[in-house]
Amino acid sequence: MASSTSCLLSWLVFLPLLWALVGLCIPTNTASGLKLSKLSALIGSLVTFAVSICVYQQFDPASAQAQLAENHAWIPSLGVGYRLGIDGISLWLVLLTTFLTPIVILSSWESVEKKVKAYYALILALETAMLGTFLAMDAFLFYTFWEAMLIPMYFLVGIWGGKERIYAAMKLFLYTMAGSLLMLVAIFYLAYQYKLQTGLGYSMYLPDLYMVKIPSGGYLAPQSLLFLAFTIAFAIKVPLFPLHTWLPDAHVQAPTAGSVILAGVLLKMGGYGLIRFVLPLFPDAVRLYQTPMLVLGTVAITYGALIAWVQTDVKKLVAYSSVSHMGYVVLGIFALNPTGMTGAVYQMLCHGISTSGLFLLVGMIYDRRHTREMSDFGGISKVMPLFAIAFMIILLSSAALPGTNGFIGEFMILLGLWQTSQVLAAFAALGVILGAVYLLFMFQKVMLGPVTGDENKRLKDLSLREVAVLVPLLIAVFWMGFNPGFWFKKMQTSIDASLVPYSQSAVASSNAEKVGTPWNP
Amino acid sequence: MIPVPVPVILSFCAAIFFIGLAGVLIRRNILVVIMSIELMLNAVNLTLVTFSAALDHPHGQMAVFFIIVVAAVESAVGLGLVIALFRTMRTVDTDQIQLLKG
Amino acid sequence: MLALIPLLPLIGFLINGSWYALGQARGGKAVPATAAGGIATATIGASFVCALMLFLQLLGSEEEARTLEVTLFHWISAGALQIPFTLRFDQLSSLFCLVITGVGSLIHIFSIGYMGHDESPQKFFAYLNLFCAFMLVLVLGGSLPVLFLGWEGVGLCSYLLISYWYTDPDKASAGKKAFIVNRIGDLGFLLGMFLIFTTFGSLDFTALKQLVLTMPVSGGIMTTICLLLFVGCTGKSAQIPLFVWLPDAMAGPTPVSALIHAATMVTSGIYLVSRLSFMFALSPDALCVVATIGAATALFAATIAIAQNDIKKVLAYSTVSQLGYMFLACGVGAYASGVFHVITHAFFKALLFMGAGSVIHGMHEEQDIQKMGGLRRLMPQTFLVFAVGWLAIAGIPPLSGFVSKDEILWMAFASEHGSVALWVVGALTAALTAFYMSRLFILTFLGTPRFKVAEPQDKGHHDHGHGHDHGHGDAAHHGVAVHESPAVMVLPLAVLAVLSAVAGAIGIPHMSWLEHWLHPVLAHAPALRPEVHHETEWVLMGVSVGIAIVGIALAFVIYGNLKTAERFKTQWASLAKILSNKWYVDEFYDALIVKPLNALATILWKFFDVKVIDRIVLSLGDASNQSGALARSLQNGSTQLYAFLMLAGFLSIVGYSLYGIFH
Amino acid sequence: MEPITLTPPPAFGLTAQQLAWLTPYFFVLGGSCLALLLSVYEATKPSISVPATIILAFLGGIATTLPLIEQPPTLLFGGMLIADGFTAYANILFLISAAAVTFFSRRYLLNQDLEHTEFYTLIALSALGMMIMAASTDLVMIFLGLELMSISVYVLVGFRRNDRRSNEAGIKYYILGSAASAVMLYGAALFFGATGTTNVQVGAIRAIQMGMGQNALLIAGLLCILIGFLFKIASVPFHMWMPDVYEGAPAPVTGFMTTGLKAAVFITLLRVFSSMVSVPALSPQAMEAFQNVLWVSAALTMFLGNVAALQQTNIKRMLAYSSIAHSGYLLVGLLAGPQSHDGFSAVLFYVVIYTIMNLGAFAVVSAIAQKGDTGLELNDLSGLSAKHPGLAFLLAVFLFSMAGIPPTAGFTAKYYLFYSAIQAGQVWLVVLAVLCSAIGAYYYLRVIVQLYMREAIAGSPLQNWKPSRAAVTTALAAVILVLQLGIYPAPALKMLRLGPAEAPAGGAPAEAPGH
Repeated sequence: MASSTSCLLSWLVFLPLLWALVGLCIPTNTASGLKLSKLSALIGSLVTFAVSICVYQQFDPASAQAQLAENHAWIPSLGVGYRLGIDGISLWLVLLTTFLTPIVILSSWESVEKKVKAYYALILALETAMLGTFLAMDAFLFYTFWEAMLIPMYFLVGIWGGKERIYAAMKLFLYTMAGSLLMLVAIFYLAYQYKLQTGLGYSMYLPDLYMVKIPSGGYLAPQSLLFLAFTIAFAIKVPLFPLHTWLPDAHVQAPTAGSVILAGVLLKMGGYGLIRFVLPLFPDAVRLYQTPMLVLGTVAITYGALIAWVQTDVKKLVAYSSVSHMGYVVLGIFALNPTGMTGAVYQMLCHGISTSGLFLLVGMIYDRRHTREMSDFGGISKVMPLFAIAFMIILLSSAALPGTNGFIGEFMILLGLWQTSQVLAAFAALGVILGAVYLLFMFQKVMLGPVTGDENKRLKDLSLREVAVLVPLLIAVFWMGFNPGFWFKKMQTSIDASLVPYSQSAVASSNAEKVGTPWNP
Repeated sequence: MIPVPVPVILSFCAAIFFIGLAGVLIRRNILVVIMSIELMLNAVNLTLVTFSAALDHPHGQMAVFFIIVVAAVESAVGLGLVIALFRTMRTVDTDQIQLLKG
Repeated sequence: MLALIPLLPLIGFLINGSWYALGQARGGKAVPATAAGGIATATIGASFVCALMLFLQLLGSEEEARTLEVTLFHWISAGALQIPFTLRFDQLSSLFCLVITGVGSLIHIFSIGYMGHDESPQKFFAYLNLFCAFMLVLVLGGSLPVLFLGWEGVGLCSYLLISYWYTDPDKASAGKKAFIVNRIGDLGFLLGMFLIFTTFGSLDFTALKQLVLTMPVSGGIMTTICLLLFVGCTGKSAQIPLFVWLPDAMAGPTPVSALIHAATMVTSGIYLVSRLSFMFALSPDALCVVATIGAATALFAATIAIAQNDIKKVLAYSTVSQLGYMFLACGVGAYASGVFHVITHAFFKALLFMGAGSVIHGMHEEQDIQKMGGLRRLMPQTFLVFAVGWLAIAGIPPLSGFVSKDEILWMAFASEHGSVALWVVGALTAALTAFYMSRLFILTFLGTPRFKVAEPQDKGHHDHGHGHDHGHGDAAHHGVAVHESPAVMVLPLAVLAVLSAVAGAIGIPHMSWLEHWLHPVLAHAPALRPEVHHETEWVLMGVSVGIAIVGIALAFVIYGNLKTAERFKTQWASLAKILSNKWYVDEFYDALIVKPLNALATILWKFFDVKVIDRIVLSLGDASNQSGALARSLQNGSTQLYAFLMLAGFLSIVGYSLYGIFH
Repeated sequence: MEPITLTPPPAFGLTAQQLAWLTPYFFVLGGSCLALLLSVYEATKPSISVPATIILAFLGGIATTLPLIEQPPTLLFGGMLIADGFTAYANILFLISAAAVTFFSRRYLLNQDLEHTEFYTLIALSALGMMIMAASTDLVMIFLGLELMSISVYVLVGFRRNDRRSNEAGIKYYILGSAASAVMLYGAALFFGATGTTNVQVGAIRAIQMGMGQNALLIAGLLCILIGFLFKIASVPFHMWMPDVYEGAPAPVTGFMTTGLKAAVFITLLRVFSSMVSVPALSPQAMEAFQNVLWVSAALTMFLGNVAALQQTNIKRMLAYSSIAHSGYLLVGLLAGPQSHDGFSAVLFYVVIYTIMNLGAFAVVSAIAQKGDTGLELNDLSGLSAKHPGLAFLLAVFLFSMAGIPPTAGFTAKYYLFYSAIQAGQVWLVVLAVLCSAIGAYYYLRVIVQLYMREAIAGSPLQNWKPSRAAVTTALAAVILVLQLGIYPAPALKMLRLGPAEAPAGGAPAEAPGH
């Protein structure tokens, strides 16, 4: 690995945390102090965004290697290193994270009233954990960030959440943790195999682990078991049917900011993990389990969409829509071709934008009405026309209308999947219809029809702050919809690299190798 | 005098040990339970002495001295605890002592 | 300049849209429709001028050079998938462009009058402009994805405009229905696109044409491609089985119905089939399906139209029926005839719709033809132009409708893909068309008013009577102050009336300029069936005129006297009921698809998701808790129980180990 | 091969080096004696002098142990004690634990009207017992150390002598503990009978030489010894005493038990166990049987400890079950140790971390405990973060650490432990262990829910009170260590690394002549 002397990535990762710690020192017993602490958090997140832009500028799209890499010994006796690096896939997820955080902070400006200081500190700490997860090039470091992320998320849901917040927070924590612990066991196994096979000692460095060869063949061969351990952990995060039931609870109960981060970034870690770990580590098992995974993804799409359709709680609807949309990501990844994979990564970004937008919008009316039941609303378009415009655009993005970002992702995923399995692609494409169904039903119930109730009649349209929160997202919707090349060009090399084990020649050579030198346990 | 064979003595020791153990299990009076524990320890002592004699090695006998001392200390402490218990609970019946559970 | 064609309406959309948004941000004061409409009309008008100039340029150039192309930017580029945002202006798209911008401009003008009293005309005109922009992208797109962008975009605008008066839940639902049904079709489109890409590796029309001609592809694949795309067409162009949205779409303002649901958007299916005629031509099976569906839809919709009483509903079913004609044409390989009918239909149907709009406007939002009658005197100008449209669609020579329809009927009969059966269905439809259009015309304009005509001094009333969701009640109480529409509305009608009358000239059989013009871009016209003689054409033409006249005459017989009509209705009561309920197709779909799916979703959610999946997850927790409770119950506080368990552990460990070691 | 005997050092003629090794023992012994003397003068009006003396003695012990870490291993008292790096680390750990408990318990005792100077003396004596036990290679010495430690703790557990629960806990612990000691002692007697020595290492070597791999006497003896240990670490089914005793004992004593006591037993077990397995004293069948016993025991212990803890509402009792669960994890490490590359380093590291985080947690619990150890029901903790954010934060960190969430030391320790178990091929046991720790996370989080996510309940015993500064200081120090070891554990891991050559069995085989 080309180890650079720059520590830009470290700055990027730890800046929010440091900022959070500094922010905790601001006395907040006065109104101005309170405001200062909010402002400080906002500035902190904006500075982080600026740093991530610097990272973007220094990124070289031509190289598939981890860039801006940092490599320091950390726990040498266990082969653990402090290793950061960025490639074309994590670059965009990092930018998504740094992009969404200021928006999230701004969105909670007025809706969060208790323990303000701690709230913003937790959001910033969460940002650190998220960035760390995307940038870690070491399995231990990755896992550390991955699990550590749960702590701020747990508090965000548990303290600032809705009525059932404690149940939701617990479920979120335990569900995710249970899945990831199995992954931990698998990581151990891999690191140990590395040592056995190379005789070099332990290593948690990802490229080292990629070289480990694990016996495959059969649905319960070692490689398949490891695959399952990893995949279940990531599938829970995605969340892939049938491991999704934590999501509606967590989404509904979380405060707006929590839902946005959850949907916008956390779910992406599942997809990211699949690309970063599962694909390069277990090529044989991936091929073996390709069809089951594709089927699950397809089921997730239709299942999530159908259930979203009959929801009465807006937030729950959006939550189930996430299940549906993230099903596409799994399909794109397991289509195992560049088109699908590009689509999957793009879909992650798009979903990050559109679902965040939906949650923000739901949060905005929740702030006004303190209800999320669709039946409590009606004809909101009339009283909140600007809100209606924003809602419509985000909704279209979510429904994957051409010209918005969502279309590009779904189009490429389905096209990629079509090349792998036409039947499944046809089923998956049902999501295109169902997506429109549940979104339009929701839009009609909430926004259209006669204005019901006095409370609805008195609603105020978006404030300037709220417009400022939404406008970046709306711009992103169209920018990503019309100029996906801007995004593709930086991720292409990395995506191609991640699919190397699945190219035809690789299949042939790995078979040949297996025949030549059987792996001895 | 025909020496008693070692296995016989050992079996005897084991018997005493398990009688002590049984006492711990069965008796409801704490004082008797403490006596049963003493019995177990004495069975051990006897075992050690037997082995010591059989192997012609002084270590076992040396250990017995330690054990006697410790057993005495243990009994003393045990009796102290029983007195404290009796003061508050007015009973030494183990069946009555079930506040802590679950 | 080519880019300007869709860009200009887009600019209009942006201006009106931001005007609206900023206006709302500042409290949303009403603005005059003339200002907003003026901007919108100016942009679409300019777009028309651009299209016209380019068309003239095309006319002036060599036949090989009649394609203009501009790539605006690179849209999607990922590996093998390269989709530049290309606009291509050729013979086919030029015609559509002219129709869209031309008829569009007229409808914009009409809307200034029609929407004069709307709360936020900027919004309406912004949507209208946006629609035009998307529609132009649809017909100008140089590749399938770009076309699809327009395709979905017009669907969106259709949704927005149908549910424009969204405070009425029915209208909001109608929009939703349109969007969702269209989406079903789009699914087919999407899959067809995928299959094309995986088969040919390109989605660009020009490249595809080359590839299709050079690459041998199995007929099965080609048929699949064509049928998938045709599914998309059935959605967008309201064919069986996806036609159900179009009649509901009449919930939108009438100019919208004229523009989107008659003249332009609904014909995009025909555009698509014509554009890809080189593919359809290779798949006789697909063509057969297209023709059958087209013919069936034409007849089916016409039967429903007979029994409708809502003036717009009649026109809507008539549109569905006419679209069926166009597909019939395409299905028998006569793409040029299809396109020809698109054009003439755009004129006379827009005319009819706007005429109906004028009537509705004059009648203060009354749409039921049973409550009309005798408008001939009250709205003389509208009556006149409507009559032209009526005769055109009924197929009376020499009006345009006759020319294009007759062409289709002939091809349905004579083409190698055609048959007598198709011709019979087509002819039957023609008769029905003439019948129900005459019925509509008679009930609306002739006879005596079947409503209370308000006193002239009641005139002040109409100023506030144009609100969209009121007016019905007013009419009943005060009577209706029927008035002729203002010039801004009548003028476009007059233009369209002229066009409806003369447009047939471009496609006169055997010397059709249109066919010649379109020849390079469409698949070759089909050969005639060997048994068909050329003289038959004249015979058939006579038959079709006769049919039209019979239809009209029958309508006059029945509806000229309302008592006859009543008697007729009671005689055929059950049929009338079925027809007026549209063959219960909506109910059928609702019972067969929507309800079960909804029930399934509810079961999936309330039972499967909550009681099964989540239950399993939670039961893991419960199991832990139960084990904990068990462990806890063991911990009963008895010292001697503890000791006993220890003994048990002791014995089992020692026993197991010694046994394990020594046996 | 000539029979191996240990070369005894000159009787009572201790070399300077041996004296140096004994200094910490003298410090603790001297400190406790001095404290006893002082308490005679202060029987009516206790002052700070007794705890100060004891703490100074502990600190002196630590200070004199530190330079010994790098010293070569030495045998003491005819090989009955072994002084090596392992001993030094163990002693430091015990002394730190004892010192910390002493430090934060004074305020607790004052609050509870329990200020009796014997408390400190007993802590010191118990610590002395641990130090002896951890250094022993001889079963008799182990027994002595164990009894010294246990008897002191019996008294400490029943220290609230006017409280029925405390009394009950004391007597239960006493009866069961004594019985277990007797079993262990019986095992020692059998071991002696089989090998002719009570020294573990010598016995192991004799076992090899005489080919006693299948000797029933030896195996039965070892099993009895093992069971004695399993009782002390509260492994299923010998765990029943622990929840009751932990609940009944005064909070700092519980803290002391779960840290010092448990660490001492584990370290001793490690020494005994590794000396038996580092040389193949037993036949493969016997080894397998032992492993199976440990496997099942570890699995049951992890599972039962965690699930039973789910049901608890008293934080002390909950931590007791948690302690059982952690014993299960440690057994996994113990089982894996012999086959793992890192040997028992992971177990040792885990013990250290476990001690630190529990010290911190019990410091907080002692600070929270109201008169009669009330206020420790979960509901009483509701909304603690609002009134005492610092205290709540400290407790939360310890709980996260016990649950094994990064970036706390609890995660690192668990990571290392399970990692080494994987190396030993115990994949399924590790899978079980991680699933159990997922279950376990629930009850730790439940406490955090009370601390942060619920409003304070009116009428809770925790109304107006201030946490003691000593406890907070202790907890703060522990938090710093927990985070430091969680984020940068490399130095500690390096320090506590036991290479195959430094197995905790000590250098005995190497010391023995003939090798």
